[in-house]
Parts: sequence; C-alpha cells; structure tokens
Amino acid sequence: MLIRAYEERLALMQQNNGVPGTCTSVGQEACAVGVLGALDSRDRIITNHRSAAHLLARGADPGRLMAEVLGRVDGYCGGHSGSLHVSARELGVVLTSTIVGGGLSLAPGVALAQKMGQGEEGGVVVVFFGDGAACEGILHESLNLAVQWQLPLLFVCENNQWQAYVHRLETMADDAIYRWACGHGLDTQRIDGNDSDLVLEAARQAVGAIRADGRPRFLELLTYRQRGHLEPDDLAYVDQVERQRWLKRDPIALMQARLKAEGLLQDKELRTIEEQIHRQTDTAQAFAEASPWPDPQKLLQHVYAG
Amino acid sequence: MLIRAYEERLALMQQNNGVPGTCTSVGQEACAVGVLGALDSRDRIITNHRSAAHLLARGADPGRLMAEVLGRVDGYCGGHSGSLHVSARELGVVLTSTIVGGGLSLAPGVALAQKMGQGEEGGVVVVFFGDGAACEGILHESLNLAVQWQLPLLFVCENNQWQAYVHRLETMADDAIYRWACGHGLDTQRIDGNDSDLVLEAARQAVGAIRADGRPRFLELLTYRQRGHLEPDDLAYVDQVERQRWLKRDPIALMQARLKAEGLLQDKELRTIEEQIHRQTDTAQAFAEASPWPDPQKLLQHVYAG
Amino acid sequence: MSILNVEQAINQALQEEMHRDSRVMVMGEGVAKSRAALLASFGPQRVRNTPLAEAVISGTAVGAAATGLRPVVDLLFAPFLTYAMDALVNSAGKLRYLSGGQHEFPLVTLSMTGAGWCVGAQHNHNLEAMFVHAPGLKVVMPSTPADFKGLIKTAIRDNNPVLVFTDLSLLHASGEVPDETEFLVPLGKAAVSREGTDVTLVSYAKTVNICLESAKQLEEFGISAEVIDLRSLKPLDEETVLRSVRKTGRLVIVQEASGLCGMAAEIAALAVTRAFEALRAPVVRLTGPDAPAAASWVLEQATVPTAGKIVQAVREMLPHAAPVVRQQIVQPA
Amino acid sequence: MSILNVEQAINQALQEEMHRDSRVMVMGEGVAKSRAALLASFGPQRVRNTPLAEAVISGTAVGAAATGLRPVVDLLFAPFLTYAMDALVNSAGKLRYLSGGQHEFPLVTLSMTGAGWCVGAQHNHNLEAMFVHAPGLKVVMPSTPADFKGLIKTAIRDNNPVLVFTDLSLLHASGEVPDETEFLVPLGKAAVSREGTDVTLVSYAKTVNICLESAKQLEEFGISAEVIDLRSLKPLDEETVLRSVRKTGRLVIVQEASGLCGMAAEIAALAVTRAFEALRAPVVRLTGPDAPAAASWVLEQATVPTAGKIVQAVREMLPHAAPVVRQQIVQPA
Ligand SMILES: Cc1ncc(C[n+]2csc(CCOP(=O)(O)OP(=O)(O)O)c2C)c(N)n1
Ligand SMILES: Cc1ncc(C[n+]2csc(CCOP(=O)(O)OP(=O)(O)O)c2C)c(N)n1
Ligand SMILES: [Mg+2]
Ligand SMILES: [Mg+2]
Repeated sequence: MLIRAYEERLALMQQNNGVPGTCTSVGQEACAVGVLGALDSRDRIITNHRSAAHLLARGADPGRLMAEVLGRVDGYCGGHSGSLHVSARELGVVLTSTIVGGGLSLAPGVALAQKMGQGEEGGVVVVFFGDGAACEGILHESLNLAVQWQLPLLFVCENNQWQAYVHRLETMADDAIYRWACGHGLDTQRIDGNDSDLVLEAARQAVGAIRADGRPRFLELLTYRQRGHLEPDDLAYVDQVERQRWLKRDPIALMQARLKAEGLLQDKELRTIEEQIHRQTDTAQAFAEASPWPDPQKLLQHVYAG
Repeated sequence: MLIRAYEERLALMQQNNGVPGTCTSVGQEACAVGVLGALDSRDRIITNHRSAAHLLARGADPGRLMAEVLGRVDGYCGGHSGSLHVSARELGVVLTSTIVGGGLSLAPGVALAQKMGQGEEGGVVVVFFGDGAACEGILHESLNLAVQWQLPLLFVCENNQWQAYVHRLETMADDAIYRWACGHGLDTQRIDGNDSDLVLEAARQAVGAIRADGRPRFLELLTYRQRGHLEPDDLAYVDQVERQRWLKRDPIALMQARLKAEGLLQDKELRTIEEQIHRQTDTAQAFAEASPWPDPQKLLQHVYAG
Repeated sequence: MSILNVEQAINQALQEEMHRDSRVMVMGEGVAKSRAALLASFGPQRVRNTPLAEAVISGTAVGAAATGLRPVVDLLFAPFLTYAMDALVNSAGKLRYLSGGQHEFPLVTLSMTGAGWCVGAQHNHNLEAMFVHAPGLKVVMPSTPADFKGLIKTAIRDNNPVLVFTDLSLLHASGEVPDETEFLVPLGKAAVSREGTDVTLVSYAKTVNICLESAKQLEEFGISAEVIDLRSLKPLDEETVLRSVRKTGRLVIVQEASGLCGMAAEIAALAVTRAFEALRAPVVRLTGPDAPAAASWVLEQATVPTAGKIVQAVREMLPHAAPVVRQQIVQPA
Repeated sequence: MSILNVEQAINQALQEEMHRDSRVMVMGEGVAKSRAALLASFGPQRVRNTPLAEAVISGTAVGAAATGLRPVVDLLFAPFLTYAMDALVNSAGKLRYLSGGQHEFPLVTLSMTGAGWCVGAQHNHNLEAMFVHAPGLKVVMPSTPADFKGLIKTAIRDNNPVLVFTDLSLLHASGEVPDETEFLVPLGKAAVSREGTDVTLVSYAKTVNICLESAKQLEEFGISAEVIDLRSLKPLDEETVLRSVRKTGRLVIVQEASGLCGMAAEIAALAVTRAFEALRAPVVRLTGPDAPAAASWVLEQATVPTAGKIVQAVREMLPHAAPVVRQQIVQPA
C-alpha cells in the first residue's frame, strides 16, 4: 500500500514535469495519496483544476490522463476537458469543476444522492478544494447544508499557501480556514498535509466516522505548492525563504526517508521503482502523443443528452 | 432620546398596520431604534426588504415612505422602488437590495469608499440583514473582506427566527450565526434585540470601536418577527407557543413598562404620544394617497446616468 | 379533463412525476410549505426546505442529478437565479460536454417572473434569454395550465437541465388540463394557438394571451392573424415559426422581456435568415423596454406590450385591409 | 502614436485614468501582480489584490461606485462573472432605476474570453450577450489596441457600469495607439473598419480581423465588402449598421459567441425591422455553435467562424460576381 502510493506519487511528479500548461500537484502528493488511500470503490470524488494527484492516486491510467491533457480522443473525456475539468466516472471521480468553488457547490448533491440510495451502500463523498476556494461564499453554503442535512461528505481543503499568484495570507487570516470550518460545528482536523501517513490516518478516521453516522467531516491539510500556479511559471513572485522551508519537507522525500529508516525500502529497490516509473511515464507519453485528435465533425456530440 | 425612539417605533407599528403588501418590522423595532440611535449624520446605512423601521428610525418622513410603498411620485424613489428597495440618500440610507444577501455584497464597497476618503471623516457604515441572509455565501465573503481590508463596517444581523415561511432552525444550528461570525475573528456580540437600551448600548460600543480603529464589528440581535413575512399572512405555519413567548417580550411594551417604572412616562403622556402618532400616520396616509402616479412617459428616465 | 389553474397544474405535474419515479424530488426555500400536498404525499426526504442559499441549492441539484436523482428546484423569483448562475451555466450546462458525455443532468428549475405584482426589478426580470443563450440548457415558458403540466412532466423526464419560467400573472389563470398521468407536451414544439393567413404573431407566456386578444381585434379589420405560442424557447421549434412566416409573409414578435438579444431578436433573425423570400413587410418586435421593471403599478404596466400596440403594428403592415362591415342591428328604441 | 499590444493598451488606459482621477482604483485576484506597474505608481490602496470571492468583489465595486469611488474590477475570465451576476445584474444594473435615480454606478469590469488557449468552456465562454440583455449595463468588446485604450478610458469616465470583454487571442496583437491622455473612443460608436458597397460584414472582437481577411479575399472575386466593428455592444450604434445595410443590401454577421439570442440575432433583427426594404438577400449569421467550448485545440478552433465560411456565404449571396482577372505574369523558366 505505501509502496504503491509512493510509486504513484513519483509517477505523478515525473509526469507533471513532462507536461506543460497544467496546474501540477507537485508538493501536494501526500494529500492525494493519504486521502485516497482511505477510500474504497464505493466512494465518490469531486476534484478541481489541480487534479492529477487525485486521479492518479485513484488509479487513473497516466496515458489516458495525459491524452486528455493534450486534448486527444483517448483522454478520459475524449479531449473535451483538457487538464482543467477531468472527470472519470469509472473511477468514481464523478464531477470536476475548474470554477474555484464549483466542486463545493456540487458535492452536497452527490452526497445527497448517496444518502438517498443512489450509490453503493456505505459510500462516502469526498470533495477536494484549495485555500482559495475556501474564500468563496459557496464554502459557507456548502458546509451549512452538509451539516443541516447530515450528508456523508468529507471536505478536504488542501491549503497549499497559494491562490494562483497571491499568497493566502493576503486574503485571509493565518488560521482562517480551520476556524471557518469549526464555526459550522462539524468535526474538523487540521494536519500536516506533507506527511502521507498522518493524512491517511486522519482520512481513515474521518471516513470511518462518516460511514458510521452519515454526517460530514472536514480536513484541512497544510501543504505547499512547489511549482507555479500554471506551467510554465518563473516563480518570481514567490517568497523563497518560505519555499525553501517547505522544499525541505517534500512529501516524497519525507516518505522515502521514513521507509528507509524503517528498513522497508532499500536504495536498490528505490532505483528499480524509479526506473519502472520512468518507463511507465514514457509509455504514457507515447500513448498520449499517438492518440488521434477528436473529429471536428463530432463537435456537437455530447452537448445534450438523448 | 428614548421618548423619540419610542415615538418612532409606535409610529412605525401604526403605520405598518395600515399598509398591506409589505414586510413589516413589527416586533423588531428595538433593533432599528437602538442601532440608529448610536449613529450620527456621518454614518451610512444599507438595508433590505424589511426596512421600514430602519428608515423611520433614521428620520424618514412617513408620508414619503408610504408614498413609495404605494408607488407614487412623492416616494423616496419616485415610486420606482415600492416597499422592497427603498433608499434615501439624503438620510444616509445609501443602498438597499431586496435580494437576500445583496446588502452584504454592497456594504464592503461603501465602507471602502469611506475608508478611502469618500465620506465624512469618521463615518461608519452599517449593514442590516436577516438570519436568512446569513445563510447566503455572501456573508462569508463579506466578513472575510471586511476583516482583511479593515473596513469601518458594522454588520447587524436581525435574527428574527424566520426566513419567509421557514423557521431558521430548519436551516441552521441554534447558535450558528454567532459562531460563523466568530470564525472570522472580528468582535462579535449576541444580544437581546427586543431591549432597545441594550441594543443602543452595544451599538454605541461597536460604532465607537469602529471609529477608533477602522475595523469591522458584528452584532447579532435576537428578536422575533411578530407578523407574517409579507402582508397579508395568516401565520398558519407559525409555532404559536414560540410566538406567544416572544409577544410577551414585545419591545415597545417592554420599553413602556421600563419608562413607567422609572417614572419617565406617565399614562397621560403616553396617550398624548399615541394620539400624536395617530395624527402623524393619518397625515402620512393622506399625503401618500394624494400623491400622483409617476408619468409613464418618463418610463425610461433614470435607467442610465448621464 | 379538469379545470385547473397554473399553480394547480404545476403541482399536479410534480405530484404525478414524484409518484411515477422515486428519484424525483423537490427542494427550495419553503417548498415544504408552499407545496404542502407534496410533503404530505412524499415526506421530508423528497420535499426539502432549504436554507437561503441559491448557489448551493442549485449546485446540489446539479450534483444530485449527475449521480442518480432527478431534482426539481424551486428558486422562487427569476432574479434569484443570478446566485445560481455558476451551477446552472458552468456546471449543468457544460460539464456533460466537458466530460465527453460521461454525465447527465436531469434537473428542473422553477422560477417566476413578469409584471403584475408591483414587486420591482429584483423580483420581476424576464431573463429567460440569458439561459437560451447558454449552451447545454433547455428553457420552457408556457402560457396555459395544460402546457405547464405537460411541459413540466416532460422536463422532469428529460435527461438535460430544463429551466421553467412562470409568468406570475398566469398563476391563477385556469384552463382545461388533461387528467392522464401520461399527458406529456414535448419540448421543442410550438403551439399554433390560432390559425391565420395574413400575419404571424409569435409570442410566449403571458403575451400569448395578448396576441390572441389582438387577433380577435384584427378580425374586425378583416385581418387574419396566426398566433404561435413558442412554449419551449430552447429547443426552439424553428419549423413551425418558419412555416407560418412563409405562409403569411408578415411577422410580429411579442414578448415582455426587454428586446436586446432577447427571444424576439432570435425569431426575427430566424425569419430573415431562413424565410427571407417570403417576407412581405418589415418584421416588428414589440418588447419590454431596456429598463428594469419599476414597482409602481403604472410604470410596471407600461412595460407590457398591449393588444392596442399589436393591432396598430399589424394595421400599419396591412394598410389596405378593409374593416369588416357588420350588419347593423338597429335596436328598437 | 506608439505600437502597443492590447495588454499594454489596457494598462496604459488604466495608468492614465488613475493618474487623472484619484477616485479610480483597480481590484481583483492578483491584479497587484498582473498589473505591477499600477501598483508601483499608485500603491496598495488603489491597486488591490482580493480574496477569491467574485461575488463580494463585484458587489464591493458596486457599493464603492455608488458612494464616490470609480472602481475597475478585473474578474479574469468571463465565466467567473457567473459569481458576480447578482452584483452586476441586480445591483449595478437596477438600483439606480429602482432608487429613482439617486445612485450612479461608475464602475468597469474587465474579463477575458475566446478560443485560443485550449482552456475549455469554464474559462472560454463568450457570454457578453447576457449582459447586453440586462438593463442598466453597458458592454464593450473592442478589437484593436487603440480601441481598447480609448474605450476603457471612456468607460472609466462613464457614470454607468461598463463591462469590457477581451478576447484573449487579441492580448498580444499590436497596433498603433495614440499617446494622448485625452484619446477617448466614445461608447456607442461602431467603426467602419473597411468601406465597401456589395455586402456588409458586421462583427466585433477577434472576428473583426477574420472579416477583414475575408474582405480581402472577396476582392479577388470582385466583391466589395464593408466591415463594421461594433466595438460597443451596448449602447449599440444602430445607425452605422443601418446605413451600411441600406447601402449594400446584404448583411453577414460574424461572432464567436453562440448564436441563440446573441448579438448576431440582435443585428439581424435590427436589419429586418429597420432596413427591410433595402435587403436584397437573406441575412446570414455565422456564429459559434450552441455548445460549450471544448479544450482540445481542433474542437476549439472548429467553433471559430473562418474567412473561408464568410467568403463562401457572401459568394452564395452574389452568385454572379465575377472573379477579378489578373494579368498573368509568366515567370521565365
Ligand atoms: C471562480 C474562479 N475564480 C478564479 C479562477 C482562476 N483560478 C484558477 S485556480 C486559482 C487559484 C485557486 O486557489 P486554490 O483554491 O487555493 O487552489 P490551488 O490552485 O492553490 O490548488 C484561480 C484564481 C477560477 N478558475 N475560478
Ligand atoms: C436571493 C433571494 N432569495 C430569496 C428571496 C425571497 N425572500 C425575500 S425575504 C426572504 C426571507 C429572508 O429572511 P431573513 O434574511 O431572515 O430576513 P427577514 O425577512 O426575516 O427579515 C426571502 C426568502 C430573495 N428576496 N432573495
Ligand atoms: Mg491554494
Ligand atoms: Mg429572518
């Protein structure tokens, strides 16, 4: 499990480096791996513009994901989405909006459908959103509705310190998100989002609690966006002191160090895994680049349902 | 001062009884009288659909107000507004939206203009809104902006237990509004909104503090909507036990009792005041009903500014 | 057949569809009170009062629709849809396409608009055209109780988001409504409310009645007016409009909504792009002004197109139409 | 005159107006970074980064405008305006009228749209028509750097809310821009970008360039096309359009936005209601489809009207137009 998770994370990094023009999850992998590690196939996920880690950790095929980013027909959305709104129903990634806060508006409905019997028994809904999204009014509405209607919904705020090109401390008080959530009276935890073990543990607890009583929970994961908002980005506006502090706490390095310390990972093994991931990424890229463009004759397909 | 306040409140009640088709403030007069008693002419006010008490307590002419409700040309808005969006710039009632939460979106801008020198030195902005409006996401955005930008804005939530035909406990937890506001880290008070003395005192404190440091404050006033949402209303959906409890705490009766106990009001004096108000209301009604209809030829006047 | 008013017809449609399909549910501010009969029949799980939070209410409908429910959201007055725009325009209208067809959004919104209650522009704004312009959404705006019933039922069964607008002046208008639970009016089909040969009057919602009234008055002048009730603004029944315009050669479009980029513009464009050769006179648009609705009764009413104006416009198109000479029945003194 | 691109022209307009009038301020997500020169000139009071909260940002602009400031709000991408609809449509557009003229709302919104960046429909949605339909608002959508400068300056000085839409494919297009700080382009005046006699091509924003390209190609066929750049969608320069249509008798309207209830419908309606006698052929609308914009480059580009389609449409209108015979210069072998 941990190894698999680690593998996905590294795959993700490699991959993101290779694909420009996306919002990468680099630095935030532990959030995705930890939370998704706590879920099973009954559960449904809603993500946003920064979705690669969520998708890969959920088992998405890197080739199809990359094909989507390139706008090719073998992408999860047939190239319609591009990188910003990838959803993959087959993986339980049921809705994705790139409108900041969009997922927060949709999530209570998915959870309501779950509660009203439209999903697998015991399923939980997870919505990922950023610290920026937490400033949108929809957070308030979504939390209040989830609490009042007792919806089986886990709110996961990846507080990566940045909101595009604005540092979050310019838009909110230091401990704002946690306090806002607490104000709604639901169980809230704020934890280190760069430690995948901690995240996994917290997510397991929260998901278990939701399965037990059907009520929403809230996790704030403190993490850091290591790369720019949207590739390519020169990071000229970034406080380098803060950045260096966080780079020292890189989630993958942390995990590798721990695994090695615990004797669960050898250098040789690590190299094997790295090579494997490298090949996997090559394959994905080859697949994506070989995938045909959508047919412009089918431009109007899927606008309306039959 | 107290007498004046009382007078206005009573005028208000009489008047509201006489004008159907409006959202009355009956039962909530102490909120208006208390808060407006703490303001002076530098200050600006933003209100909502339930504005009669705010307007009259601010010194609005009952005749012009009633003319507006009737859609007549002598109304504060020339009959364009009707009862739902009355503003009266000359009284510092600068904006009014009947969209629930509309005032919360506009208020930070008025306070920003104040802060940036577009008002009288030391002026404070007050926005009145209901417990229903507190459920709209705009509350969250408005509070966060006011706190972050340090705006001279007093949020006044008149928690009258009702949101049109829905009791607020169906839409939020018991102590929700107070907790939500606290989550934003600004000074917040929750007080009995049926006691005009208490309200006045709290508003004075808050306004003084805002004048001193330029930062926002929040008051939640617990009160009760004694009449229906919109006249006429049979109140068939209302919990009579709760209503009776609140009727016993009618703000005007409370104040009269206190004034009498303190020897500041005699029965005779009260009767004189009542008669005076009765005449005033008669005059207002006569004025309003005599006021001409707007000229349909001028239908397009005021759509665009020159 | 029963005689129902529009409000009753809407409730009957909801009642029948909720009975037919347990996935259908209704939510909105106060629906459990305003539609108490539904609450009594289907209970609080399926008839839900919501907090005052249109953005999340509509978003919730979208999310629920994508994952198995078929929600009907009552958003009360059309201007409140401004809070629901992200959910409706960006999510419901776009996420199916952006997902490459993975999701369906079978949801219905209800809201009211129109002059008649003196409530002013923040409650009265005919903004249906905004949603006609937005891709992925369907829009209906009926004029008769039967069409309300039939179209709402079809809308609930449709797998796309459908916005239903109700002119509030129609709420208490009654008419015959079929009792059958399978009475459905298809989306995308206009009704020829009255046949005629000289001029086509195209309209929807309350102004259909004004067109019918005008048609009656035009008869007096020997002018035969065809009245088309669009009913469904999107999908739009282009063929019915074009067939009529090709027959009459004259077109007047009547709506209460303001003109710029409204339905009347769309219909006029349709005629001049696809029935140009048949046109025998300039098309006429009679619409509300580019102004918010005032509350004052006289100003509010001044924005509604009248039969007088329609008759005048048509008579100017047909200056040689002869008034029908009726036999004068001389009353005995 | 200087050669500036659109982005520079916008910033120059802001710089000049902020210099001229201390009440002008700019706010939005990241404006203090994206418009760093303004921050350097005017400081953080007047150039404000905001939280991610479009509803309150736009509401704040409306409130501030009513009480003495002249805010410019950068809302980034047009679809984010869905969060700002209450503030813009219900407050900015209506509260002046509802208050009987007590308030003015001198504010400007900036936002981007259009194909070219493969960002998909939640960033690329040409929804300007929604705001043209809404009363009390003005809308401009220029196509040249000079017009961006001149119109934004005028918009800032206007006492009404003005929405400025920028097609993002134009951002790096350069052109001559007058240096004068009093260079103003009036709202409500179209530009005749090219004169012609056989057909009128009406457009705005990026598709103006496509029309100009088409006009050049049409010359080859001996067809003289007049190209009108609306620039200002509301107020709309009806007279310039009508004058041209009355001259040429033929009208093609080109826009990237989807067709239903869009500007092209409005212009077609204008022609058939007010220049009917002059029309010699069916009007043609070439618009984006009734579909969200896909991200994939090929699908995205398939929604943009092309010169090829315009030329074809015009040639079908003028089937007898003779190709211009050019002298063949035989190259020595
Ligand atoms: C409503 C809206 N406003 C602005 C944007 C542009 N935008 C995209 S991502 C982003 C930053 C979001 O910050 P956060 O929610 O913290 O997520 P992060 O990117 O940090 O993961 C912005 C401003 C958008 N997509 N939607
Ligand atoms: C956005 C919006 N939603 C719904 C309404 C309809 N409406 C008007 S007042 C009201 C109740 C508001 O409750 P609250 O904010 O508590 O104010 P109160 O009426 O109790 O003073 C409702 C639902 C509206 N005007 N605007
Ligand atoms: Mg962030
Ligand atoms: Mg209330």
